[in-house]
Amino acid sequence: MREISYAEAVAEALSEAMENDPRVCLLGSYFFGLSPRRVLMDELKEKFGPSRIQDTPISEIGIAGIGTGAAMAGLRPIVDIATASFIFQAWPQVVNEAANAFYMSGGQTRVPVIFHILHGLRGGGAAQHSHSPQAMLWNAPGLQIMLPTSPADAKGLLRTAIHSDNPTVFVDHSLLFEVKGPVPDGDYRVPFGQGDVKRVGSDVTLVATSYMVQRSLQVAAKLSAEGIQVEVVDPRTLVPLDKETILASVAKTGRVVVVDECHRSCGVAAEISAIIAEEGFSSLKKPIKRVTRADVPVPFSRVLENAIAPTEDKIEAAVRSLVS
Amino acid sequence: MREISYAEAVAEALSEAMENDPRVCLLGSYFFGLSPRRVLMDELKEKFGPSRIQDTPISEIGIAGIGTGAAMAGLRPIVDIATASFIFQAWPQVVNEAANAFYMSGGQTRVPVIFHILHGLRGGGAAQHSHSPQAMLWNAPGLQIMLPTSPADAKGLLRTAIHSDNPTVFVDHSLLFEVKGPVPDGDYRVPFGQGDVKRVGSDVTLVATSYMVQRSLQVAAKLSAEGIQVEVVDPRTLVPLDKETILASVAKTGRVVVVDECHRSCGVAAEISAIIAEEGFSSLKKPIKRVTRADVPVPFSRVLENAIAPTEDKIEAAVRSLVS
Amino acid sequence: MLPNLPRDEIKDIFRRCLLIRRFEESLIGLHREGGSFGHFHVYIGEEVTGAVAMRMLQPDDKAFTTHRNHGHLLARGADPGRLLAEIMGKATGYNKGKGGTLHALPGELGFLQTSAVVGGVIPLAAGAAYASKQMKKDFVSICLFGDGALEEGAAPETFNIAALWSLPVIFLCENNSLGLGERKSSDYSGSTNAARHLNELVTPYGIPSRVIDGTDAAAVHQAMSEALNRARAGKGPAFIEAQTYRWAGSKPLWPDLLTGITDLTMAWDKGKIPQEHRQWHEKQDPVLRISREILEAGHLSREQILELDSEVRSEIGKGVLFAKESPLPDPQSAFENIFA
Amino acid sequence: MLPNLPRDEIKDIFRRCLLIRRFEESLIGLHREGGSFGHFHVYIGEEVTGAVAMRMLQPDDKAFTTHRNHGHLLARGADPGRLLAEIMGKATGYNKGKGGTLHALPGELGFLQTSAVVGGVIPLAAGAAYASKQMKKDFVSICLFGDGALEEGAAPETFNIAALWSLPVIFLCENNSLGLGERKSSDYSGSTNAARHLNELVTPYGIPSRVIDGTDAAAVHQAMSEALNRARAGKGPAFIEAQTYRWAGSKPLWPDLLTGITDLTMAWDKGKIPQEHRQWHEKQDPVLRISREILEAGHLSREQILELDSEVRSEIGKGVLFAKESPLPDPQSAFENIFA
Ligand SMILES: Cc1ncc(C[n+]2csc(CCOP(=O)(O)OP(=O)(O)O)c2C)c(N)n1
Ligand SMILES: Cc1ncc(C[n+]2csc(CCOP(=O)(O)OP(=O)(O)O)c2C)c(N)n1
Ligand SMILES: [Mg+2]
Ligand SMILES: [Mg+2]
Repeated sequence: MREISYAEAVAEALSEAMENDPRVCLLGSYFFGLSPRRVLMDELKEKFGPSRIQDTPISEIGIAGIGTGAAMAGLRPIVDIATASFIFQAWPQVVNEAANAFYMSGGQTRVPVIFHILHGLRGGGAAQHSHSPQAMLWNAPGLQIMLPTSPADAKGLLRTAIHSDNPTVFVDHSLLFEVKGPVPDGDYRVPFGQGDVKRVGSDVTLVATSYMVQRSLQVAAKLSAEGIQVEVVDPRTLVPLDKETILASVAKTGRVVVVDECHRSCGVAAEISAIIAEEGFSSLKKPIKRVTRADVPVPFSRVLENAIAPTEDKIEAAVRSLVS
Repeated sequence: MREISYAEAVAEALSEAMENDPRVCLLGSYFFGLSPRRVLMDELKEKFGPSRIQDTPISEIGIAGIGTGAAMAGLRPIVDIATASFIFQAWPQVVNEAANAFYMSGGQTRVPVIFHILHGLRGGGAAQHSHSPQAMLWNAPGLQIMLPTSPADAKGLLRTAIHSDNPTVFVDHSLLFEVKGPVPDGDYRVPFGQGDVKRVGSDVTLVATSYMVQRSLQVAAKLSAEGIQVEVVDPRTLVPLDKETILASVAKTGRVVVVDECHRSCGVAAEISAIIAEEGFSSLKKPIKRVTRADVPVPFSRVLENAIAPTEDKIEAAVRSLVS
Repeated sequence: MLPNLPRDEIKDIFRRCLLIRRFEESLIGLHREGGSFGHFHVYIGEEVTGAVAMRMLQPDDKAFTTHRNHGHLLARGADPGRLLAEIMGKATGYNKGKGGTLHALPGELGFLQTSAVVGGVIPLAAGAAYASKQMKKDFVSICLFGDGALEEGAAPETFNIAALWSLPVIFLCENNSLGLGERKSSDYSGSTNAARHLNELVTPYGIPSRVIDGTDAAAVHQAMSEALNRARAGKGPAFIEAQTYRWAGSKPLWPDLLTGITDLTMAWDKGKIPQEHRQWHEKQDPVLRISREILEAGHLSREQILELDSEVRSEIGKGVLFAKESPLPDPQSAFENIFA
Repeated sequence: MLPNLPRDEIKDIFRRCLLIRRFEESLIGLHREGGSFGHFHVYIGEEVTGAVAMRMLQPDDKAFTTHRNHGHLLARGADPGRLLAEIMGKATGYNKGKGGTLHALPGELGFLQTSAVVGGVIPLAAGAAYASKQMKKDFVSICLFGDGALEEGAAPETFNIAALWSLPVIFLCENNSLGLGERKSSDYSGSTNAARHLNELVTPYGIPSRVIDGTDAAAVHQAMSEALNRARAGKGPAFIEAQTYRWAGSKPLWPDLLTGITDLTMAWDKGKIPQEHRQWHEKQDPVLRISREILEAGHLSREQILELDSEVRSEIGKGVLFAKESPLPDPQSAFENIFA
């Protein structure tokens, strides 16, 4: 199979979708942030022109609402919010209009819109540019949430999202752009609600999302050399969530660490932990550990950012604490 | 001690604070929503006039920001958002300006502002007027969160909030307004971060917040007749959280149900459950149960609203499932 | 004034006005009887705006409305029974009881969202217009909202974009704050805007605007014609401010039939107008106004007016019966329709 | 033109301009050398606006600024060393390394928030003005923001309220989009506004406005005087749009010293001006412009200008040294200052 980067896989999915369906279009074009990969967006713009890839004013609530309303009327827009922190500006449209429309209309209004956000600690983003709002979004029913971690997942999940009639948040992370991996040819899709065991192991389960999957794989590789076999479970989508894959892994290992980049309280790790504490309790041999961003606004200086981040060191320590 | 209603206790706290400190003022005046208790606000307006109780345009982000900026400059404003769902309009100011200011300034800018919101299922509020955003707010470090459940707590916590130099969200519930109880005289305060055991019991711990404390007390009274002794723990503030009181109760009972009105995923109950699964694991005899609002946008019709709500029936069933 | 339209069309407009008025009156009555259907808002006092404007839309035009939607839905042809059933939370309602008054949505009539968030529909409506443009369709999008929505930042953000992208959207702002001062106490809110003329808020963006008397059918027709022509010709958005007086029965809590069940004979028999609310009955009530105009123009006689009214009343009566007899939804249906 | 001020004050303005320019040049240099301090924005091209405006404030006036804050902070007296230390994430920085370039805040100088959220400071600044009014104080509040912030809904919401409540706030919008078209590709954004004249966005609210050349010291001084007088007299808000050309070195990624280290002799020796960026050096660069004006007015000689410059450079040099030698914060300090 071809090996390409995550960023290329995303760009391919966008390009193919726009070729195949004139209703697919982009509102906002900082998909690859200010990373070197933004040349991929320049290429797409070259190819599709401004009528399909529309630059916008700095008006997140306006643009998110326009994308949502356009979806209601039959378009299939992808709204690029870029830095995840600014989806807060669009919050009323995302969580109170897009998320509710299908339900509160009694199943009449479909909202095939995608909101794309770049979340997480990116080094120097400081307090106002580093949010991971996926936990808050998960608390707003009616939104699908995808967080791919490999090139193949990114392309396959994005395809599923584009064909879905529901609003989807594409929770992306710029530190994944350069991750390389095999990507199948053809119109494959990765279904929502199907987790993926990214590494098999028997001693401890690491449930991780987004960029934390990469960190967890590093830790697993390191500990494997010492004979600690870590299983890395990547849910890939939060809504819908594949509880079965998570619980099956916990049933096998009896030990679990949940790793996630949201702030700790009411973060993604809290939900996964609570599910296990309720539905997987009988297989647990040890307390459920969480490794998350601390409940601290993100400081600017790298040494400080590191101190509050879910780093490999902290993941490793958590795993060790369960097997010692 | 005097017995007064929750709404009266809140009104007293506001009135006394405005009398004692000219810097205390209100932006927005739907504190008691459209409930009959809104006459209390009319009385306050009579007493203090429009210079202290300022009506506002329908501009939540503007008003929340003005309250925040005023606090930075030395005022002690109470911003009344009224229906909690509309704090989403103010989200960028609340979670990205007010919450971060003290930290990101390295401890320079203090933000003694209070945001008041009326959360929860109120019967017929439907999808867009029924939010309980306290979980999302808990995921935004830098905000204090208080959720009183009795007249004495309401007055005492509000006093603490007014004297605090930190931004505080007063998570209020209109179904509490008529709750009556004793309220001490004088300038007592209820400290933040000190939970309260609202009923002592030995068999099962119910950790509940806001209006769910009232429901839990009903269930506890009922089950007590059958010999099931339920302990009801009310954290009273989420930030800071009194983990000790929760964990001590769990250590005693070994069985716990967390009850909360947020949507389930990444809700307040998820966090409390995750804390217990990590720090109270060794005392657990049974899985940790959650009774929450389901992950469904709130439907209008009462029969439907009831189906997704954390009702007394569901709380009772959860408790029973742990003792059978 | 009446628009220059054939008698049948005038009659149709009038019929829609009556339908709305009688619907709202019945609703208030039902609530009095003890119906529990949450906080609701009525369209009394604004009937002419909705009745004239909505019937000018083509079937595939898209519409977005707010908490004060009953009149818009009925004017575009919503079934009073199904609407009432929705307001009463019944399974037969347009939204299967999931929306209620705040979100009632007859999707088959081209309504895409009824949002109770002030300002919520403004970007959405521009979005539907964007879809029309992108998909090279002919439909236009109409956004119905109150004066209060202009206090929300979502409004100007959208005006800017709609203007930049020349979107085929009509912003129909129903300013029902006439006769009110600034918002008082815990009263129902009136416009709290530093702008003396609300329409000037769109002027800097180059969006053309009209300020009209929302009880003047000819003015509504004229302003809508211009806006629709403009939108269909690809010339971009337009803004209409339709001014109406705030009906005395709009209370912060529940609407109250302070002006009584409308007595159409007041249109020709001034002696019937009581001293209380005289202004309303003589000048502000759009239903009485259009009745007088129709009489004067000779389109309908007094008897014909009363006959039409009794037809409408019996239609509403049937709707009330339908709604009352409709079943509540199955509680399990609460878990359906979360995702498509 | 120069404002009609004593020589000392003109010299002081000039000094602040130079301080800002040399600071930003050094910063770009440090970044080139491999300093890792996150994405930053420089104030090159806008020095005159900040230098003139900020020194007109009283000590207890409150100020709010954005991602493009360095010039504002330095103009009001920030210590270059501590500012640079903050940008480098050092413990000695104004925010103890917690803010960085995006949030650098010398609180002791009356800055209350440096927000990197576009539009974020607009309500905050109005809030400080509200506090002044409520507490019957004399201080005014100044809100510094870019043209892009006018695309955010928080701006008009605030304009409305500031006007309604007559708040003593000055909205100083630095429009640095001159010479740019609409936002291009993944380029750094320029104003994307349907309003031809940005100041007209505040007109409907009754807020007076001035559009000025932000490189014209006299114009800045005049507009600020008016606005300050108005605010202090309790007459409410004012809006100033200070227009400047976008400096060529403003890149989407990192600023790039495309126009070179500023050579002040170009102010009097046209021959030194290279062909590339000729427009900049001849017309747009506010530092060269004010140098020429000062020379012409006879306030300083060429030599005095160069001497002042070298004083400034050595001050910046000391700051650089201070910042470089400062320690990184203790990692544990990340857990301090969450709450007061
Ligand atoms: C964002 C938001 N803030 C506040 C409210 C509460 N609210 C409901 S209706 C209303 C007044 C709306 O006035 P207007 O838009 O003029 O509509 P009208 O009711 O006058 O037709 C308010 C403030 C809301 N629904 N949404
Ligand atoms: C709410 C929000 N949306 C988007 C961004 C990303 N962003 C950072 S600076 C900028 C451009 C700001 O332009 P302007 O306000 O004119 O300031 P300038 O940089 O030109 O001085 C953008 C879009 C942001 N910081 N905040
Ligand atoms: Mg109105
Ligand atoms: Mg700019």
